[in-house]
Amino acid sequence: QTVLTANIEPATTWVRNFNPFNQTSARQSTLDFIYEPLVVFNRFDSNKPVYRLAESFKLSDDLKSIEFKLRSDLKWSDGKPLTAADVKFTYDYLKKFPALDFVSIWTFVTDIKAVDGQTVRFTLANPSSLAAEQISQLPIVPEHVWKDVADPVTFANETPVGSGPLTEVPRFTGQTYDQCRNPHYWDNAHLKVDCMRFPQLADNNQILTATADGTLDWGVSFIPDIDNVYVSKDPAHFHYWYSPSSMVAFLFNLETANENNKKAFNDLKFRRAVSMALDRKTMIEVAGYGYPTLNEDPGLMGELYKSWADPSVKADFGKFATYDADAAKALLDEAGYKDKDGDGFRDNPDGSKISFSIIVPNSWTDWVDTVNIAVEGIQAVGLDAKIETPEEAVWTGNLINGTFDAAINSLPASASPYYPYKRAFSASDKGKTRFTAQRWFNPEVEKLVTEFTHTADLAKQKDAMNKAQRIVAENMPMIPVFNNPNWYQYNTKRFSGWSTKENPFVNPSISRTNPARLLNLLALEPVK
Amino acid sequence: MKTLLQNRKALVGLVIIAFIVLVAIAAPLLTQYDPAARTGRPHQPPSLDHILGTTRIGQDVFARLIYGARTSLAVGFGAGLLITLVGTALGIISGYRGGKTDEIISFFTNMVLVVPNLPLLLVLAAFIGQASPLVIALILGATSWAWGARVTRAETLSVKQKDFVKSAEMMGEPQWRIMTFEIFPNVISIVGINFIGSVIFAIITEATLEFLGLGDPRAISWGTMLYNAQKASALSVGAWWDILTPCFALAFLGIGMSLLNFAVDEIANPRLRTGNHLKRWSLLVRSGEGRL
Amino acid sequence: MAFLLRRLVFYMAAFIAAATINFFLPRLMPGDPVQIMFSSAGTELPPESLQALKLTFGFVDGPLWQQYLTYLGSIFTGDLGRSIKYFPLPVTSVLGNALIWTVGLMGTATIVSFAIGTFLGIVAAWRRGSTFDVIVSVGAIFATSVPAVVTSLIVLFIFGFTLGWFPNGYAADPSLDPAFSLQYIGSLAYHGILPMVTLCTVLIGGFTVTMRNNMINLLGEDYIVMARAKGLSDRHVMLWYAARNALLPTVSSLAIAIGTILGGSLVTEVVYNYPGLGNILYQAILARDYPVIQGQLLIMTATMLIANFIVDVSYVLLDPRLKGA
Amino acid sequence: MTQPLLSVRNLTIDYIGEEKDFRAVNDVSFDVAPGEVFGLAGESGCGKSTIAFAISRLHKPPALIRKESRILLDGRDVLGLNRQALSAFRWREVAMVFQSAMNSLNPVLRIETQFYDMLRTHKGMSRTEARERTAEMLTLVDIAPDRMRDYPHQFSGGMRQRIVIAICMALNPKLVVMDEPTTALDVVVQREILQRINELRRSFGFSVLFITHDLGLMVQFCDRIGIMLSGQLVEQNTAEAIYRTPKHDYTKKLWASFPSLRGGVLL
Amino acid sequence: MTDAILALDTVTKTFGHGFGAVHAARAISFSLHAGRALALVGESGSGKTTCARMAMREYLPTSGRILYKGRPVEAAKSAEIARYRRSVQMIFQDPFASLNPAHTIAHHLRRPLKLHRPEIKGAEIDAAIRELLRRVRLDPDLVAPKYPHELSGGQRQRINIARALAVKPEVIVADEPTSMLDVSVRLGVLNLLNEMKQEMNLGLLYITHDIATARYVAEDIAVMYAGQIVEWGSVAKVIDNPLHPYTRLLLSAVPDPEVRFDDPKARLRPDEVEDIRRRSAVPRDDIVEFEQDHFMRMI
Ligand SMILES: Nc1ncnc2c1ncn2[C@@H]1O[C@H](COP(=O)(O)OP(=O)(O)OP(=O)(O)O)[C@@H](O)[C@H]1O
Ligand SMILES: Nc1ncnc2c1ncn2[C@@H]1O[C@H](COP(=O)(O)OP(=O)(O)OP(=O)(O)O)[C@@H](O)[C@H]1O
Ligand SMILES: [Mg+2]
Ligand SMILES: [Mg+2]
Ligand code: NI
Repeated sequence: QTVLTANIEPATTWVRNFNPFNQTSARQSTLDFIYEPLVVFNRFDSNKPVYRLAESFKLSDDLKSIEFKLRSDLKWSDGKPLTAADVKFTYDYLKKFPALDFVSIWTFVTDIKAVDGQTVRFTLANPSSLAAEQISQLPIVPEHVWKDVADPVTFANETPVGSGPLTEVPRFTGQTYDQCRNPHYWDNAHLKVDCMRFPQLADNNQILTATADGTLDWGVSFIPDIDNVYVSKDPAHFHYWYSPSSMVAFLFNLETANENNKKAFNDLKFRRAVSMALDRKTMIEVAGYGYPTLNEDPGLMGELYKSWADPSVKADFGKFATYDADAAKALLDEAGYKDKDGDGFRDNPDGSKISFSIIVPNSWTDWVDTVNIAVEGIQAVGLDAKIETPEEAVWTGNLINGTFDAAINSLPASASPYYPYKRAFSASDKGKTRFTAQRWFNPEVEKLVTEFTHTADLAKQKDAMNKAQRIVAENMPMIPVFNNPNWYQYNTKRFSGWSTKENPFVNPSISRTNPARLLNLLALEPVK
Repeated sequence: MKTLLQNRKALVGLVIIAFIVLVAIAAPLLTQYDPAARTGRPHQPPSLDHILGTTRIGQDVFARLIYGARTSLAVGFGAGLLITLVGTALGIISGYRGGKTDEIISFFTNMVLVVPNLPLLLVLAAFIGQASPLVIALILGATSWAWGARVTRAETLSVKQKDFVKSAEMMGEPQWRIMTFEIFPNVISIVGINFIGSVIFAIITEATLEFLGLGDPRAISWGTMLYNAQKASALSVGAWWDILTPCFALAFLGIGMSLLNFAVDEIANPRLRTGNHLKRWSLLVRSGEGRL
Repeated sequence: MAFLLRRLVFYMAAFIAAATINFFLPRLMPGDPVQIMFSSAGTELPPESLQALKLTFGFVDGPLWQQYLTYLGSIFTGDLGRSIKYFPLPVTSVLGNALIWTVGLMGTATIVSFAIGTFLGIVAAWRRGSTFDVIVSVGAIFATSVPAVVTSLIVLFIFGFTLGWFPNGYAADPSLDPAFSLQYIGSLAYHGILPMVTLCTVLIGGFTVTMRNNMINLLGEDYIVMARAKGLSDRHVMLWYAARNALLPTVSSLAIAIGTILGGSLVTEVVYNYPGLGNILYQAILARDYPVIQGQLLIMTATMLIANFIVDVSYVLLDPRLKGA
Repeated sequence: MTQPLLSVRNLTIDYIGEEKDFRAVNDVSFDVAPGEVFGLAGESGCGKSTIAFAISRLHKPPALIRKESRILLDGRDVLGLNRQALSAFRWREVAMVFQSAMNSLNPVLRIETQFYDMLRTHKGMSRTEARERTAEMLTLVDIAPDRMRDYPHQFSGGMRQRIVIAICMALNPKLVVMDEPTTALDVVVQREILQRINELRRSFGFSVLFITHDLGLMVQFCDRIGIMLSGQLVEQNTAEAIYRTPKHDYTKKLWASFPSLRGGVLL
Repeated sequence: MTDAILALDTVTKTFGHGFGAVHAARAISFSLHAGRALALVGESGSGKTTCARMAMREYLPTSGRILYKGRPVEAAKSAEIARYRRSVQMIFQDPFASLNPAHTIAHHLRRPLKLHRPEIKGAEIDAAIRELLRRVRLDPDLVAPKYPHELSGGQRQRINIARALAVKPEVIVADEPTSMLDVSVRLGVLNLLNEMKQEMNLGLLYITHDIATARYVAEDIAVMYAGQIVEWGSVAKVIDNPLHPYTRLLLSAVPDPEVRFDDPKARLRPDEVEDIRRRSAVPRDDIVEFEQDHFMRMI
């Protein structure tokens, strides 16, 4: 029996909860490993679909409906067949219990039909080229089990019946649990790992110990000074690869209640100057241990979506997203931001005072450090910036409600820049999520973003994206600084076949936001 | 004061505290570094440039240590004063007035005593959010007076029985005068012990709250030093200077305060004293000068 | 009896008061628990399902008094709701699991340090002024003055990291199943040693000092002199006359010490990642897990109250002077 | 005079201080004959209790009995006894009633137990034997034996004092030291107790070293009296002589400070 | 005899109620006259202090009246209470506990002057303090700046007396003022009290369990037992010719160097003692006047 040990989430104790719809406290190994997606899109390979439960899908030409065809030999882990009826059941179920619908799929689809035993057809609310991706995010659950669950929101699904590779849980304690091979898994031929073991690791110290002594094969943790603390312990086998992930950016609340600050924030030159005052490299080196990836793209593409980036945008506006304190000062001088009252800080051209705090959650130390470095830079160009460290919940609330001046924020990584653009610049989301915190909306951008989904033609999509990123870069609503790393450590002592920097065939992060982790697992083989 | 200086424990304790206070006051003279600024490479071991090394983001540990002493001392003494003030006032009032007043105050005192303090503080600090050292001092003052109130009350009860209080009452002295001029001077040693104990408690608790991440991470104090060091896994990455420095500082200050505490205890209760005379005694016995 | 009855009434009142504070505190907390719950889970939920979830979790703003009454009712039925962080575990089982560890760790540490501390205090007081006394007194000063955080970090640094003798986490080897086997119990002990040593170091000084002071105060009593004059052996006088009587006030200080012990064990558990109540509370606070926080404070208060009551009872049992009262 | 039971020679006791020593007893010598009641009188702080403690070797640091001191009981050198001998010597040879006998019973032990531990130590008695002896002794001091299972706080001050006396008598000691045994009691009770001691003394024949500052009482009770003044024994004589013909000025002054029941001051 | 300054009129004090009630004082009546001392004697717990405290208005009687110059003080208004407070002063038993260790002697004397003698101002206060100290035979220069612990017991008791005198009282209640003092200084304090009584025409309530000193300072005596006054009258008559068995018992137990214990005459019989105690404790309200100025409660 081959057992692969992985660290998937920090926890003080494991709670046996495999409810795939529960996004807060279900074990993170539930999706993908127990409930296999219909299709996995490989972001590291041009977002190509890798067919899992579905053997194909077909988007109608008008992009208004999509049909998935399931594999014919699918079985649930208890041996019962998995059919289109289960898919339909699942979606109907989500409609009945909206709290389970963690991607709001029912605002996206309007109807589902089981065409035959193997085929389901979704009717979409609006034409969308991204239908397959959207729909594949949700797990499919067995009707014969779930139809009897009285309250699926509080249901812990302790002995899951699933469709994925690892559905059996032979051992579960507060400190460790194993998830083992599904005897009825359709793709068992490719699966070389019999079990995955998840030890409970509560904090950095424990994770470090488990990582450094080689207990872990696959890790998702932040490890300080990794070359020293980890790799050097066994350079032949211990590796890591930090590819870019979610984007971290500073932003100003363009609708802040502070009138003086608001004047400055709404001035593009001011935003550009602040952006140029940010020493991004130091942030990465010092606050981020060198792990993050520099992001100097005012169009927000960065390394993560580099295939979508329009080089001309970077050429035109890139300098505004690059550290250059002198240029920042010059720009501020030029725009009339001078110290009028002699307090050592620049004021608005009309003489009113500018003074703002950048909010950052108090327990996110690397961000706190990042903001500290930002504040140093901003103060160095003569602006009165401070750091404020509220509780995480308060920070989130402030971002949502717009009760702040400036902040550091992040946009999660996705398959294409469509998602961050959609989330950050949809006027309808204002006051609902923290991604619209800057409160910068542009009808043109929104139109282009919608256009993006209305075509399946890559060239057209690119075109829309090019236009959108130019507008964003020009206006600089967000000031990107870096992309967080995809945390990924791997140990080649017991397993080979990992996705690596040299052979980046798939996003290897084991975190649950990455369905492609399934592909990495299937690629692994025990070392003889 | 004289008795205090004659007591060796007190002397050592005072010297320690005076040393820390001096260092805190003279902080700007002792280091050229800004405790908040990055002044070096991250996690540099101690060297001539940075005598206690640097933190995770390159701040000078020594600068943080000596500036942090200010916070620790201020919170310790501020909260200690507050705790003592509230505790003493309530203790004397409830002990002296007796009756309904006593019942009500005692009820609250006992209530506060049976609610576990640190967990409560933790929750309070979390609810207040980003508790600055000042806020920590305030909530400490608000929640930790009960022990002092209880012992002061007990002591007041016994002082109250003394004839000089009776005599003042018969003399027609107003109550507030009896409490402040007749009773207070006679419970002063309890108040002293309470004060020093509260200071120790406040210093430790502030550090603990901050260590647990419930303080303001920007504050420069020993607690946040611990917190940041722990967050940066200083132990695991071998940056011992980052974490051991505030540890030892806290222990040092704690020992100083404790010594003082014990000394005051001994002064208040002469039976506890083990002075020089016992040494002289054993010397005499050993030299055959006498016996028991 | 009347005395105990009065105490009992007080404890009931105190409990209800604590429960009330407990109810109102989280409601004053800034930040939306559902929000933090999801942001800490690393997921960004669409606003629509967020609303639906809020409803399911019962985060609706009914009239406060109504919520309060329901809450009081639920306390007495022992239903403390479900944890958010460890959803869908009921709070009682989250705390129940942790309680075992805390009681194990804290209980043992308390007993051990009480026994050792008391013993040291007795002997130090008996041999007042001797080298032993000096060493014990100074040691006690050191032990009491160093914060639990510092002690645990230093102990962890030395024995966990530098020397690597002991594990720096867990309550037992995760690969073992809980069982009454020698191996499992051995593993428990092995993992418990560092937190235990830390806790003991933190606690022992206090017990020593209390006992020593009580003893010294007692040694001046006439009945001790009389016992010596009766020709009783030193040991008999020390244990049956001095120590036995000095233990009474020490026992009452134990009740108050429970608060300190809870605090100390909280820190220790956090530093050593021991899965006890303290750690759970800490995590719950970070995750804004209201139900757990509330349940936790309630349990801790109840523990304190029960401890106090036990002390009251034992006081009455131990001191014949109180029996008639 | 026959050979004295207790012979105190050049007793000098210091309390060692931080810098200076305090001489509490200064070169005191006196004898107590078998069966005799010897009284020590003097003002508070003159060193009476210090002498009493020295006889049973009960002092603790910082008290220091200077090397020239001798205490002989029945010819045996008390100051030379080793720990075991001392343990056996205490109570069996010299028993003691303390200044505040009210507090000299352990409040948390039953009366019975406080008899028993002593009887077991000295006589190796079993519980039942000890109980018998306890009953016997309690009867002797007019306390119902069935109260031996009570705790000290259940008795009045006078009764407690009598219990202590009963404990004293239990081993038939040769000498009973009584350090102001009745100061805290009122006259009637005081009289009852002393009377009882007097009777017991007659029947058992032990000697008594009696300490008080009530000279009148002392003359009533003692055979011989020593007057102490700040650590020194300034006069010793028969009770009669001390009363009728005091020699030392201090003794006279003491007498002068007692108002008489019959009006005016004595003398 | 002059009119009484202060009189207790069938005063009763009960502590607690129901089963555990303590009847500390039962139908107590006595009066204090200017220039005369009344000694209250009795064994410990007989209720002497309780009577004193009622006289001081520290306790309010359960029943009965306290008359000040013929008028009941229970219902008195606060101004009158203040006047009453001033005219009745107390000297405590324990000279060590009755002075606040935190204040100087001068302070102890200054407070009553400031509170009750507003006519004395500024520098006059110091003069008054010196005068008071001289009155009680203490050297003002030496004593005034000292703290209580620097004085001997006898000196302290003198300070107490001085303090009581400071407000120019009419009555002084002294609760065992010498029982904590060394024999050698006792008499000095008693003499002082005697002198003050005569010089300032004070009424003195002298509480003691030492009958001999009662005779020394008092003109009248009341013997208390179990909360009742069992016998009272002029000191000489009561002591020389005791009637009540309890008084006799008390007198016979007083140490008397003339009578040795071995003397069978002196012997108290325990059973008799018990019997007297038992009988004397029974509450009775029939009183006989045996001779002029000599009363006894029937038994
Ligand atoms: N432990 C001690 N340390 C120092 N001095 C002491 C100690 N015990 C007693 N003394 C001093 O020794 C002297 C004699 O004390 P002792 O108790 O023998 O007096 P006493 O004659 O028994 O007085 P009293 O009548 O008050 O009992 C006193 O002046 C006292 O202050
Ligand atoms: N505050 C009180 N509460 C309850 N009982 C009291 C109180 N004060 C006195 N007593 C009781 O009343 C009785 C009389 O007490 P009191 O103090 O008047 O006696 P005393 O004659 O002054 O005795 P002593 O000579 O010991 O001072 C005693 O039984 C005492 O226990
Ligand atoms: Mg004595
Ligand atoms: Mg009295
Ligand atoms: Ni009862």
